[in-house]
Amino acid sequence: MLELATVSLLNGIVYGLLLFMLTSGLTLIFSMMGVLNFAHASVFMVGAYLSYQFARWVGFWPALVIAPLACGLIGAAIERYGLRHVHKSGHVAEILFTFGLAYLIEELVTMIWGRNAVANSVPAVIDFPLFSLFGSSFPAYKGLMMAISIAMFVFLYVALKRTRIGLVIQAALTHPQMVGALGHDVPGIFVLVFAVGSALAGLAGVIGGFMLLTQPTLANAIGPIVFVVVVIGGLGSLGGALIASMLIGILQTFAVAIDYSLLDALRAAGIAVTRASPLYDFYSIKVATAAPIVPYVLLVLMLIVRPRGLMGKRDV
Amino acid sequence: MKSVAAAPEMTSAEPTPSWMTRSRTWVGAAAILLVLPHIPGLNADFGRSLLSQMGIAAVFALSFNLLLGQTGLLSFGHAVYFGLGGYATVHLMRAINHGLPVPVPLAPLAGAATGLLFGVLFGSVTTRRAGTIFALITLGIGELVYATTFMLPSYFGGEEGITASRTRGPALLGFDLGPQLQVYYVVALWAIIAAALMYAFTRTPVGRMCNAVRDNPERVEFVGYNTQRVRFVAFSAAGLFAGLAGGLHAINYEIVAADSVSALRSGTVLLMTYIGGVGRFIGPVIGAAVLTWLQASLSGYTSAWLFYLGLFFMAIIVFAPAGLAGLILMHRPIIRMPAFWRVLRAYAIAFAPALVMTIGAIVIIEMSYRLSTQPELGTRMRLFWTDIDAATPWPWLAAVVMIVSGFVVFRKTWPIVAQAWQQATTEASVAAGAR
Amino acid sequence: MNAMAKIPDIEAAPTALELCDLHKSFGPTPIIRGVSLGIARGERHAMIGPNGAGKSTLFNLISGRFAPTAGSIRLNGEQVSGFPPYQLNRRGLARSFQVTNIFPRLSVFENIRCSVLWSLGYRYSFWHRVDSLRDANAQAERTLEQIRMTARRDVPAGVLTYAEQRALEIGITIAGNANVILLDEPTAGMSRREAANAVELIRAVSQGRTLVIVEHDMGVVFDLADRISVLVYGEIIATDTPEKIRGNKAVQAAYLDSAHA
Amino acid sequence: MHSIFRYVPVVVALLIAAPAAADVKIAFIDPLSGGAATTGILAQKTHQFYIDAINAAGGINGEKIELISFDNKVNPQESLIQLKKALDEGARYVVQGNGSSIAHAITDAVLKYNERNPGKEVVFLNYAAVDPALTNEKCNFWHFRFDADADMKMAAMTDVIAKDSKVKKVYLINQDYSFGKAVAVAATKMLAEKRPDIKIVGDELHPLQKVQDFSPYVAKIKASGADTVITGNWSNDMVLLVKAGKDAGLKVKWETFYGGSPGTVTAIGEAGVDTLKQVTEWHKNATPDLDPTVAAFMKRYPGKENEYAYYRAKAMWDMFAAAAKKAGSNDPVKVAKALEGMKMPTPVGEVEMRADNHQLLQPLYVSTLSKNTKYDVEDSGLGWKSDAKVDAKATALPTTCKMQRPT
Repeated sequence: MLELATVSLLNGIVYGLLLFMLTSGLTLIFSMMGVLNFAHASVFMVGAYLSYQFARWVGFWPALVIAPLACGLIGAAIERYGLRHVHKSGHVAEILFTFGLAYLIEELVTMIWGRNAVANSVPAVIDFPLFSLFGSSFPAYKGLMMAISIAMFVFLYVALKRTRIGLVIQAALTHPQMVGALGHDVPGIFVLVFAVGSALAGLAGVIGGFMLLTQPTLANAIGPIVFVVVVIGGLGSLGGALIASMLIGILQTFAVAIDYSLLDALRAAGIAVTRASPLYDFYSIKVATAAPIVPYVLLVLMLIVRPRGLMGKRDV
Repeated sequence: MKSVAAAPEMTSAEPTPSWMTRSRTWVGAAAILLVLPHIPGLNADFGRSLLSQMGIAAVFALSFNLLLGQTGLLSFGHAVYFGLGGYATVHLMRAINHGLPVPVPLAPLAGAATGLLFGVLFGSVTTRRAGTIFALITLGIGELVYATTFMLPSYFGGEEGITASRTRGPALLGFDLGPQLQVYYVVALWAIIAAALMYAFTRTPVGRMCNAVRDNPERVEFVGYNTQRVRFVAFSAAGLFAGLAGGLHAINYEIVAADSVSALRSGTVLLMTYIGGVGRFIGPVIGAAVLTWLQASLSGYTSAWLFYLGLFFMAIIVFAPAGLAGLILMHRPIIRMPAFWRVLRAYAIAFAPALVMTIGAIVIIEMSYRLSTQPELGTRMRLFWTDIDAATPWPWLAAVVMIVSGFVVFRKTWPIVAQAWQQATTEASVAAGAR
Repeated sequence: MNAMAKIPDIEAAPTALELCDLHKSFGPTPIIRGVSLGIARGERHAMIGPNGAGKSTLFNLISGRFAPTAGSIRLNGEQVSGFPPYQLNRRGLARSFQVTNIFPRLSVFENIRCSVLWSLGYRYSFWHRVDSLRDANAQAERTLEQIRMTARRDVPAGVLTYAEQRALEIGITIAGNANVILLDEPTAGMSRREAANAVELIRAVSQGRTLVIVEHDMGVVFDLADRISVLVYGEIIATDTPEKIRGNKAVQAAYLDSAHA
Repeated sequence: MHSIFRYVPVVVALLIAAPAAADVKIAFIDPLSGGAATTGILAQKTHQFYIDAINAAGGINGEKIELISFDNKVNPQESLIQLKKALDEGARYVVQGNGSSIAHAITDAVLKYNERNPGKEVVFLNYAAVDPALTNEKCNFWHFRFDADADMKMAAMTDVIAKDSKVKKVYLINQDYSFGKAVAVAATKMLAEKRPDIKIVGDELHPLQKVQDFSPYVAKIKASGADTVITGNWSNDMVLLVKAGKDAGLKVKWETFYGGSPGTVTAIGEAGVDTLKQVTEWHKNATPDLDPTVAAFMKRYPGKENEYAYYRAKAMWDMFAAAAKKAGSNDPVKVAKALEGMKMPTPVGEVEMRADNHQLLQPLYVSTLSKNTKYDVEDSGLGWKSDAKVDAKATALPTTCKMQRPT
């Protein structure tokens, strides 16, 4: 039991950090620009594909740098030539623009790499067990993933709270005219923010691509969970995103280990439930079975108890 | 000082037409619905089935627009109410098949009731927030419901869904719903009733307050209304009509499966509504018809149809945020002006280079798709009645030349269009002044 | 058709609005530091003070936009502190905003009509046709006449001129027949002539109601107000008739200190 | 110069296929766009390949077959629309396989259509939808299945497991929907019958295509001490499970249904070598040499996206042509009657279309992903190696079908 608990905790932390990695760029863009980038998961997917492609051409380590940079450039282009022109039509139009973009990116990826998953396997340099815990090995690439995820948090935290440019960016969100009047290039700052957010998504894609499947449906597969994390954490809050990621990662992992259902609870309470009872299906769902929908349940509960999310400040 | 010239999409405060005009519009719509399935091309099973599907989609999209266009709420999970309404209806139909004495054409009422029930239930949670968070919550609830349909197979029937027969039940006025034509008329009747009710809803006090909440929720609080409550009422109403659409879906297909609550369907209704135009009541209907048709037919021509659809959607967002309805209706003030013909002529002039540009783009997209997804079919293909070989640089070069030259000429035509428009609007304002 | 009959019975209450030791802090920063004030029914009361004195915050507390940190607010004798804005509005309090706050995509007429619906008891009705509501339409038309915008009836509010939008702002505020009206800098940004028109409008519409106004233009203030309160650093340093305020040393000192006219 | 001749058969086939008089229209309704299109497009090519062969040999009863394709986007509703379109265009045969949900929708719609339109009956040829219900409680005369159903595959899989004395503890992990649950129930029942000493140490269900990280499940499998995992998972749920197992160093045998579905071997790669098993009616190394039609297919459709997978399509079209010949007519009712009980020899052994429930009986292979096989899949260097073969007759299971035939 202790073994399973320890391994589960480790798995939960790994999954939580993966989620954080996925959401960090999204949180950055939202907190700075107030734009919910629906295409974020798609940029993540592009990162996975680009790293696969570059790794084949120039090797893994260069790809780890080039792919995120390329995603950053793509992000900058999206902001400069697309989003900026939609901005005047309001937030709904912005969300819809990124929503449409997600559609297009999926098809573009299909056009370039085909419909099947590509063989984006873990490169040999990081494909070894880092250590062993109760007989379960822990692969090195997951260790790298954890390190990058934590590095992302530190980078964002320092960049936003401790540097001049970060303070200027935050001011640009609330008082664009004022910041503009002070001689800062506000549109330029927005391009930069979008580029950095996209580069973070791309970086997440490089590593996440190993854990998930690099195929055109990747963005759809992870999109919803990413958005759930940011809502639970409080949209735009970096700390909230981290806490929510870890919370979901650990809760979900431990839920998998629980083989009991409501049925057991009812029976333990002396209530007779048979197959003929209404909602028998519902009672007999084991917690483990429902584990992957834990985040969604958490989302609804959070809204009832604390509608602005864990660390949410602004009412958006 | 703000500009006095209104952008066309700004005037979404559609003036209420007179009683005569209104009743003429509705009678006209009903007449069109009556003859549509007899028009050559639509008078076979497939055509009628497509029309039925359009009608269902139109009700669904109109209900979505109660949220998006009327109340300013962007939902990514509207299919939940559609699907749950569909399940309720198909279960009622099963009961009818087993002897419950209710005519099948009334079964969608069960869908409407279920849609309302869940609209009230989930609405009480989701409408606590607005804007971006609201959008994300609806997304989450959609995922939750979708996952649940697989977990509770006794009600949702798992992956194969729930089937029922629409013909086994008491016939209403001699209709047994066997032929698609009868199904179409049931759909059309419900669709026009639902559209009229939704139109009426936008003209009630709470409907007006929905518009006010969309425009400025903060101010609404200072004229006595609780914005959450207004959103909640709109959400419940939207749930009701979505459920009705789901009920019609159940009658039309005699099967309801998990895909009916899926995120894909929620996304589709969003595309339909937005492409049609959120600012006009008729917008979602246009969007539903166009997208249903594209989905059913475009996919028969090219496997890249999703890509074209995405491009179309993006083009609407960037260039025509008022949607197709907005594009069409912005011509209304000038249609009787002498200069309208100049506008049409300018359109024709602009159309030619735009077409060249579009063909160039299509050639490139089709060749890329062929090379990446169907390499075995070889590089030779037939596009626009021309044999080309994607392995040679010529078609690519030609396509690029078409795009670039088309674009250059196209840009040159913009002033012509603008000038014609200018003249027409001047005439229109002079005419308005004379009146 | 007597719309006045809809106004709650206010005879029972001694004062229209009563603030008692009101406090508001944002984080550690106190903005309102113990404001007490009673405003009689039918009084026109002006609130003046240097920039940053907390006038807008005080308005936001009274109108329910923010909840006070401490203290109480009584509206027509009823304890209402912490109530949301819509509850206050239903109890007869309406306000305008310093930054124009209208429904831009609705027509001028719809803007006004939306503001009368609740006060006439239509609530969340989906069984009335809004165009057939004679009382609502009549009251909206009457308000349009009062603010002299009948000619602009069907124009979307978002395309009105600035002065027109300011007039509409006041129209929305008064349309619901609230008996306590708060106006936040109604003449801000207007030309002298427009401001004079606005003052006439305010004088007309505040007839028989309680008016609280924040205003920078001293001409307007002294012209309109029965009594004036001077707010400095979150505290009221004086409340009196215009003549006495003019001669008040403390007020003059406060205004000289902050170099504000 | 020889490279030109390589194209000769293709060109000839294309020329012959160019339908001068396409008389028998067959509607192919499967996903041709979007995420699920891989399998749909592959199946489309396979069917076209065999139909071209029939047409090249003179067609059926002097008439040519034309395959008309409809994109259903793996959506039941869209499938029914496309079905109506197909019927309007004069198709009397429908071919579909991707997704049991679609198959249920189509078989139900076909049954209703045939009831309501006597004389215009339609026959449904199902080449891949494996829900047992289709040939049991939901069976009807118009539906023929050419793939072994889930229970038959499970029977074959458990037969092989039963013979392996090293198997002591089995863990079941499946997707939480009707098919996954059916797999779990069948495995439990059959293992109890065949090897009562095997302990089922876990019976897990997880939501369909919602799990991104299977590590927690792998931890649980590990903790249970299982040596074998049985799973009906497909697509992401299958690949991610096996990959997570490899990451954690889990040493088990993966007994799967869909370990060999298109793209899976590419995605799993080395992680599956010697541990990943599948149950299929065929694999490249099932016979010592490649079936000549498979070799011809590979020549006509090169590339890893076109990895040949639907061997049962060969049996399906051979039987279809034979049935039409036997009936002496291309009328669906007559062809359907001729198909009932039909037997046909194939390179892997004799196959038979059961008359009582319209389920094809064909040999099944249990195979393991291995290195150094004669023929690899998807250019991965890995191929399938047979563990065991179950003869066609032995795959038959009792049916609850009460077939109602048209008079």
